[in-house]
Amino acid sequence: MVTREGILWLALVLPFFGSLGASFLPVKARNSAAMLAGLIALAALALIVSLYPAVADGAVVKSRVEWLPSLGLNLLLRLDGMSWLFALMILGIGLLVVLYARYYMSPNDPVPRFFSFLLAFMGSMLGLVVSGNLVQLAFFWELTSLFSFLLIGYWHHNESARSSARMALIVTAAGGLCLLLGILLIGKIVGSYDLDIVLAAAEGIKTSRYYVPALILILLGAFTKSAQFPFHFWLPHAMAAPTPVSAYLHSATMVKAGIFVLIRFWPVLAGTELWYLIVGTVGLITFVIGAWAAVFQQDLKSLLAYSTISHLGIITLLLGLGTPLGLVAAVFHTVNHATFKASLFMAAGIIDHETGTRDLRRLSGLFRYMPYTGTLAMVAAAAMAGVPLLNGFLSKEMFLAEALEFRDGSLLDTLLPFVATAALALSVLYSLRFIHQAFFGAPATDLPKQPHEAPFWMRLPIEVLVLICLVVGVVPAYTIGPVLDAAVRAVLHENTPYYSLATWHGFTRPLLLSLLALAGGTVAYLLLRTKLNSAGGAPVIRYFKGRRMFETVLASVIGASRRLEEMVGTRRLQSQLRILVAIAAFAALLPFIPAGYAIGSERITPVQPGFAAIWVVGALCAIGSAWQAKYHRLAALILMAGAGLVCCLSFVWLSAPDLALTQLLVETVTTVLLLLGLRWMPKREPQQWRRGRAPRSVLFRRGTDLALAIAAGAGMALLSFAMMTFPIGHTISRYLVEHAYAEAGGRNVVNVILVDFRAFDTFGEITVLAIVGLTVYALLRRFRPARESVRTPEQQRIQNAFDDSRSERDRGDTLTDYLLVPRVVMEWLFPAFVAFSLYLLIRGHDLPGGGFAAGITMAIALVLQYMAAGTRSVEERLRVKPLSWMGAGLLLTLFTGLGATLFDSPFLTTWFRYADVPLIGKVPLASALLFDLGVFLLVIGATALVLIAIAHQSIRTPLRRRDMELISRSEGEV
Amino acid sequence: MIATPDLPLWAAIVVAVLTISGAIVTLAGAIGLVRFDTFYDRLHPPTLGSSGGTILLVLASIVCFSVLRTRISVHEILIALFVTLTTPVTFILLARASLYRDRIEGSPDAPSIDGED
Amino acid sequence: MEVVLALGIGVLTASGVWLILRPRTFQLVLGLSLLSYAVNLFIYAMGRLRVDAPPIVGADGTVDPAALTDPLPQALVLTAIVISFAMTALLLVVILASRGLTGTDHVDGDDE
Amino acid sequence: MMNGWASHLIVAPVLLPLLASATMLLLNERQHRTKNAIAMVTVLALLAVAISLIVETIDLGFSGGSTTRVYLVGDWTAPFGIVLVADWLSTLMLLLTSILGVAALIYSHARWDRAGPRFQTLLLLQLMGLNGAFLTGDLFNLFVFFEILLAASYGLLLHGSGAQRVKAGLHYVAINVATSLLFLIGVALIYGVAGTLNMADLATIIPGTSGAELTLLQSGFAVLGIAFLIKAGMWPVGFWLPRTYAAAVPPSAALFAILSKVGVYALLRVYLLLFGGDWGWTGNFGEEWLLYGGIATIIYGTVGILAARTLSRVAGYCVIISSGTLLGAIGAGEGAVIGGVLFYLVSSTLGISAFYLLLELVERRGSEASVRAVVEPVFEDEYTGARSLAGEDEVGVVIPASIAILGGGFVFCALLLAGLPPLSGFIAKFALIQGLLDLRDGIAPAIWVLVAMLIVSGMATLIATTRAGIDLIWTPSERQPPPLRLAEAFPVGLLLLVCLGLMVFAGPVMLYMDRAGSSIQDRQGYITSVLGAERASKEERGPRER
Amino acid sequence: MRRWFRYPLMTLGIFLMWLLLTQSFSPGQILLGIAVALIASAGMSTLRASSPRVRNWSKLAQLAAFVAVDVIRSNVAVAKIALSPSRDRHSAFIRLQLELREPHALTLLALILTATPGTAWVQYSRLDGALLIHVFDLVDEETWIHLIKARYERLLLEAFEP
Amino acid sequence: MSTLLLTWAFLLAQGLLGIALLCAAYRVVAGPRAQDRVLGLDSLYVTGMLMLLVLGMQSGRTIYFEAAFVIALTGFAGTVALAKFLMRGEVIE
Ligand code: NA
Ligand code: NA
Repeated sequence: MVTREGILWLALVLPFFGSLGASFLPVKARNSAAMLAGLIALAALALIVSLYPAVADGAVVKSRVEWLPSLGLNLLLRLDGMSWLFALMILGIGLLVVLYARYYMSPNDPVPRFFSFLLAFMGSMLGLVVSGNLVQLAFFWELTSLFSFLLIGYWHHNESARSSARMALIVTAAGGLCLLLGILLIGKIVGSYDLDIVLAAAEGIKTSRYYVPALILILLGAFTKSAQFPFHFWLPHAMAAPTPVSAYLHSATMVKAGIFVLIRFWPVLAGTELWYLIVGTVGLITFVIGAWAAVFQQDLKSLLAYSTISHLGIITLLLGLGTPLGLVAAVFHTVNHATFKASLFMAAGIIDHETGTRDLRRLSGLFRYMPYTGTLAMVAAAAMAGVPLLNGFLSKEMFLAEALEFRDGSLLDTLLPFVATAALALSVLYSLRFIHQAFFGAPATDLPKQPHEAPFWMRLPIEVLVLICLVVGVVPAYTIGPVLDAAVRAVLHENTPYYSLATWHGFTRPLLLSLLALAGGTVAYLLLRTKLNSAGGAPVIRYFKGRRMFETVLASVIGASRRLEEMVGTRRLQSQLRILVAIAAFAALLPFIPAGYAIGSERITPVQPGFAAIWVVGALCAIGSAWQAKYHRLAALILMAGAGLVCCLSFVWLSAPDLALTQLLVETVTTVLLLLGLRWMPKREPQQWRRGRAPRSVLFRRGTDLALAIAAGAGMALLSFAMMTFPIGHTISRYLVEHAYAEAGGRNVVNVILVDFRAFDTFGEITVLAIVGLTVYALLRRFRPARESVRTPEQQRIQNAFDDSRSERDRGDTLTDYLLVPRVVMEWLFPAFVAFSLYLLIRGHDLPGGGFAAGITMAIALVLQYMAAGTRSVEERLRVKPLSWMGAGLLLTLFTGLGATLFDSPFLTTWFRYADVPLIGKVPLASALLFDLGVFLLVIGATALVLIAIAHQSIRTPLRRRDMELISRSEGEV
Repeated sequence: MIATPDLPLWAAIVVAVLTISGAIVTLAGAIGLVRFDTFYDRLHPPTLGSSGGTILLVLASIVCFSVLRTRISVHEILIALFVTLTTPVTFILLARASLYRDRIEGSPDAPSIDGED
Repeated sequence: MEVVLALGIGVLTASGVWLILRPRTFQLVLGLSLLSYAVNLFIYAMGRLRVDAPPIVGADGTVDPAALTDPLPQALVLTAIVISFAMTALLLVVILASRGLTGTDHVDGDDE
Repeated sequence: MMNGWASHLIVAPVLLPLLASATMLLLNERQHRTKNAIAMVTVLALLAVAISLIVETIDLGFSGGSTTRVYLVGDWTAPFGIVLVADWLSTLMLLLTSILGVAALIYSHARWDRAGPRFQTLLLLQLMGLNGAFLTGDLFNLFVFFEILLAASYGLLLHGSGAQRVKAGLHYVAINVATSLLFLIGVALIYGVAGTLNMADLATIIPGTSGAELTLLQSGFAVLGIAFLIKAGMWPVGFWLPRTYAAAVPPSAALFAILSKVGVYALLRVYLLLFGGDWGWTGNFGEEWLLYGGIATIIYGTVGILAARTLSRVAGYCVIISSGTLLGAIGAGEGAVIGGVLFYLVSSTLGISAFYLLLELVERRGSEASVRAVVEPVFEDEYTGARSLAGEDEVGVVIPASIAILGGGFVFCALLLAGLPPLSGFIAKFALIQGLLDLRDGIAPAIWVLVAMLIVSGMATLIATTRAGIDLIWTPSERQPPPLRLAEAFPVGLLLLVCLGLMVFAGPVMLYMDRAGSSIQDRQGYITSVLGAERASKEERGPRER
Repeated sequence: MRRWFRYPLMTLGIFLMWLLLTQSFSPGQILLGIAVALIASAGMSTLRASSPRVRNWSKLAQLAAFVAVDVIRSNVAVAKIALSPSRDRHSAFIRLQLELREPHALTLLALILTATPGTAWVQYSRLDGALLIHVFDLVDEETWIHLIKARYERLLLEAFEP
Repeated sequence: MSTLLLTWAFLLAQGLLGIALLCAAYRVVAGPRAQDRVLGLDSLYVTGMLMLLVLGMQSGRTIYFEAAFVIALTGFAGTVALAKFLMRGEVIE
């Protein structure tokens, strides 16, 4: 036993499965794709139709699946009379469109994709109308935007299809986001997104302070989708889509989604002054503009598109009136419009298909070639024009009756009947023009194709729709009556007004206006028909070029963004660093603004003369370095080394021997490193300003930078000074000091922290070193020196030239002589370095030192050899394999740390014992030493890798001849 | 504040004299470094610090710690040894480099390459 | 001593900041190096300044935490020294590569 | 405390990649296959570890116990040693990281790992840094892991070399080195006042601070916060981000998607742990700055994305928008939003990652190829052992419908990033906005602006992606579409599939996010778990003098 | 195995250095010192450094004594000049021809000349043994040349070369 | 007495060495040529090392020795590199 809920679910998911299935069909599988789509649509239609009894009596089919309960978002399917009516249109017309498309689309088109999109779109529309949760509604809403985008852009090889699709997507998706926001506001007001709960809270919503924003946001959503002024412009351009798509999207589905939302929210949003004002006015303007523009179109589909806009305006206007009867009329006209507009689009498609053109000026006398199609189009157009005995007439009558109703005497109210009649006359005019221009008159001679009657299966959908127009128009009460009633009741419930669905109500004022419109339209056509053919566009309206405006707006938004981006952003590193420093300084300052700057009570240590002296030196060096860095790089480097030395001395002074040791070693390596780099830097000449001095902008920039630098310096000084004047309160160091020897077996607490308490930091730190080594290695593999740096340095060229010029000398003798003494000394020193580095390694746990200092020391020893003996010479003798050393070091630390896990202790738990060795006595054995050994290996590897990788650039030979030539040419220049 | 070690007076006098004279020698070198006019002249005074100054201070340190810890403390010798080994290397390389640079620029301070001036 | 150290930190920071705001790559490297000196001293200073109290436990293992300077900032500085050394090396190589590929030593890879 | 190997699972996300990379360092460049295998096994193992950790979290969490699992590295108790903490949030981030890792690694096999040496090693080390940063409970250790992940990201960014990359790399390195200095200053100030680095310990000590010391502490946190914000790419300190990410090779960029989130993560963690909650003095410290900064960042991202001329820049500004959204929401929220924030974080990270992988495939059709090109070797010894890119292009499975697949993937990415259905971006944005609107009774003007910017930025994303996507995918091209390899399509599909999963299982996922959100605000629970963690060995350690 | 014992002098030196560094003569440190010294000298042998062959240690001792005296003397002399206000002093380069060729001996000579205040080793050419030194306070060039050749070079020649 | 003597002696020595450092720093800052600066730097290193020796005596601790030793052993590496750079335009060939 299948439940109603189950049927509803099945109907909803079927199109999506069909879509998925179609997307996997082969490109040429035209028939199977169409068959699949048709069957899916038919099945879903049958399922929905089968649910009619459930909704006919005003009941609601609801099914709920928990999805995101914490946010009130559940999948809630809700089928009432209104949704059923829309579902019927969606699936019914969908089925007909599938049938039509099977014959319309060219055999060369990859139609499975087309049908896949179409089914997905159908499913999304269906999901939208059966949503019982507002967020879910917004979800499906955006899906319809998406799939309509794909459908409109289906012929994407065509530029206009692409841009139209994009325009439609942007407009409708933006509207969708507004709708979502509006819905969220509704949710905030009501506390739920459940449609039933929301509908029950009408009063609360209208009196809420969020009513206005919610209303405006929701209307934005509806208006964009339903192509209401001023968002109507996307619709005519969407005609770039294949005609079946137009027939579907612009009759029964896409554009009706906005109408559906207006109807859905009608009970809770309508009835206020604001609603009437906005919705009514917008509807009226759309109605008139659409009709006016439709008259002047030369393209069949454009004419239909503008007429769609116009009719959507009628429906919106009716809803805007806020009366129950207006709603009834709106719903009725929605259905009627769907039927006649779908059939007209299909007819237009047949004309296009058969003649190869849609230009009304070229078309003529087609009736003799395609009488069936002509007849069908005539009936449909008559329905559109509101000719009696057709469905369009009925809803138009209702509309006019509502328009004549007195409401508040406002301008809108007073003008409405006249404007409506005039606009309806226009719709008569364009309907007439459509038929007369295309089917009557002399047979056209210059058509691209010889027209024939369309095949039966292509005409069939139109026949069905036209039949509906006719039947509804003749016997409305027996056909559309109950369905309309169920739909309207689902919205209005007990407020449902009395209305009569009859063809004849007697000679009423609406009928009079109706006839006036018919007559006026006909007369106007007779008078203007030739002039219309030469019209270049709709007068007045033509200047409102929606698309161009859209594109202009978009382009200017983008242009403005580009200018703005340059204004609020920067790509310059200096500016970025300036901002960074300023912001950081400001952030650090912020807490002091309310609190003020205060220092603590701790007694200040008296100054020692030596310390003061070294800091005078330090300051001199630092400032000198800053001063010299641009033009005297070497000087700046030397000065920086001086500042570094002062830091080291300070560390010694301030009871941090480990720091001093490490910093000294690092200092040395850094100096060598930067010197290695200097070789590849360009020569700098002091900048010559035109008038002998820097321009004002430069001076200003320097002034700002100077101020920033001083501010940052002062800030750091003040912060550190304040901190040093506070007594130490709670600190974990106390524990570390107390437990360093007792539990970790080391007397040098700093080293114990590094290899035990916080060994994980050290572990990470050496990983950084390894990564940097790797990165440097990788980057330098692809090193490409600058042109002027490729050749050997000037000094070497001169010295080589000197050697070459003396017969007794060989090239390189100058160098050999130069390095004679250093080379010997460095050979002598090498074992001393080795011993000292082992010393640092072994004693680190108890006294200053450790794996890092030891590793750097070894690396310095290595680099000294490179300096004294040259790269090739060293590498002939030593096996320098930094990558392997690094890997081994990392693995050693890792396995040392992992060793603990064997004893069920966490990673890096250290192990420490004294072992009694005969003769020697107690020997300390600590896993920390092993860990430090790993660090040692890694540091040698990484440091050596970096230094050597740079050094290697000097001895590499360029790969290509071009580079070789470049070098020899520049050698020759000297 | 640093707690100055407590030495017997004789040792204190020896240490004080050695320390101060070491410092004076070093300072003399530094003053020379500032005072003299050409690079080659300035090359010499710093060696006061690396020879005399270092030796005197190392001796002071040896005396100081040997007395303080009542056992011979001579590891400071290593400092003197390595300073003597390493600083000349810099001077030698630097002097030659300076010679090269002066010759390229035709400075009158530098002698010609082969001595046939 | 505190004042001297604070002033020293300040001068190093100011020089470093001035340099990192300059347009040439070498200035940038030097600036960051000077800044890292300043930051290292700053971290040290956060453990308060102590003269002649190295964090080394006596040979007999007796401990008086109050008599020793705070060892933790020193350990942090050691880690920071290593990392900033690594980063200086990396930055230098990037600068060399940039110099080679763009032909200039301007930090933006283009001269004005 | 320690019970068997399972207890070491927490540290595995850090150790596994290191083990693999150290081993790979010992292999030479000809052993490409072995290295591929090691890397692949490692990322899969990481994924497995992350999954088992998150399953454990869920098990513990829904059985009512504390999910905060603490690992005492080196077996030192909490404030004294370094702790790793696995809880709702960190396990989530681990999983996210490992998913990105798998995707990036597979993708790189198609060609990118051969654009320069040692790509996989760097990738694994990047994962190690990320995992460590997510796990650690120690402020300075966080710095160390930040450095690891940064160092690796430098390597990954510069992978393949080339002027564009090196120029961007120069800025990236310089700014991050400066940022690291700020990090150090902040941590140092905090330590100077609080005397501890353990985050849980800090949370217990900070409330007792007052007076001038408090001001110093706040100053430290402000500087630290700026460091995090720079990493997160907040305006006006995030200008480096789009250009940097655009310059990286796709698998690197895909991994970078989570880098900016590390800053957000750190902010969330530190901020909520130390400043969240209801105690007077810090209640609003910096909150509004975060909100305004977030809004400014979204605006900048929106402007940038509209201005962007290339897809990679579009993606870069997506990152900016995503960061701004997160920062703004954190700044606006009092905790109720955090669930949504986390959902958005996960969803946008996956989306951006997929987008970066995809855009290269898409742009390969277009003209922008030069940007991503790899520098040719200059020196003779360039390719000792390494393999060149040339001539290997035709290997791999050629999928005929490549354009359709690209198009589909592209559409999904665009929708994901714009916050439109059907993927998780919609839910994420919905959850965020709903959280923001529900915060207080009224809606403050700044919140209105934030919400409006969320919508506008989504729109701008849509405009930018459709413009580029239509140009690149729909516009007919003379050139034959290059073959799409399985190794390239699969990771994109994987990431999008995860997003789809987030959408379909939004309920349980959001439940997880909410629990994660409330857990990071449960300061007391965190403090109790971390400071109460017991050592493995009860016995006294140390030198036994026998 | 050879490479561990190739430089006995150096090994001994390193061993002494180790003991000085550790300031301990415990059996453990002595063993460790031996091990380190062997490792260090093995490291040196990988450099394939040439080993100096000293023929006559007494000459070296004599040289050391001379140098010690000269260092003290020249320290005083240079310090005086540095501190005295007068600028009455003549510095100059001196060229001389060395017969010494042994690299280690040359290095020793260079170190002695440079470490002693007042003289500096500037340029040396292996090809012809021409040496350029700079003298701080040159009174008589011949005296200097004689001093270097007779006091230092002769002793070094006797110590190193057969 | 001896403590007082030593205190003043060490402070005096510190002061003298401090002036020496300033002199060396003057050379580093003022140049005029690069070789002068290198010379000044070398002098800074040596004088700084001597300062550490004084500091060591002043404190009676031997742990300052290592720092001084490191300067003695490795301090020249930087200046050697600088000197070689001046001569050859390249540190490692
Ligand atoms: Na020759
Ligand atoms: Na000399």
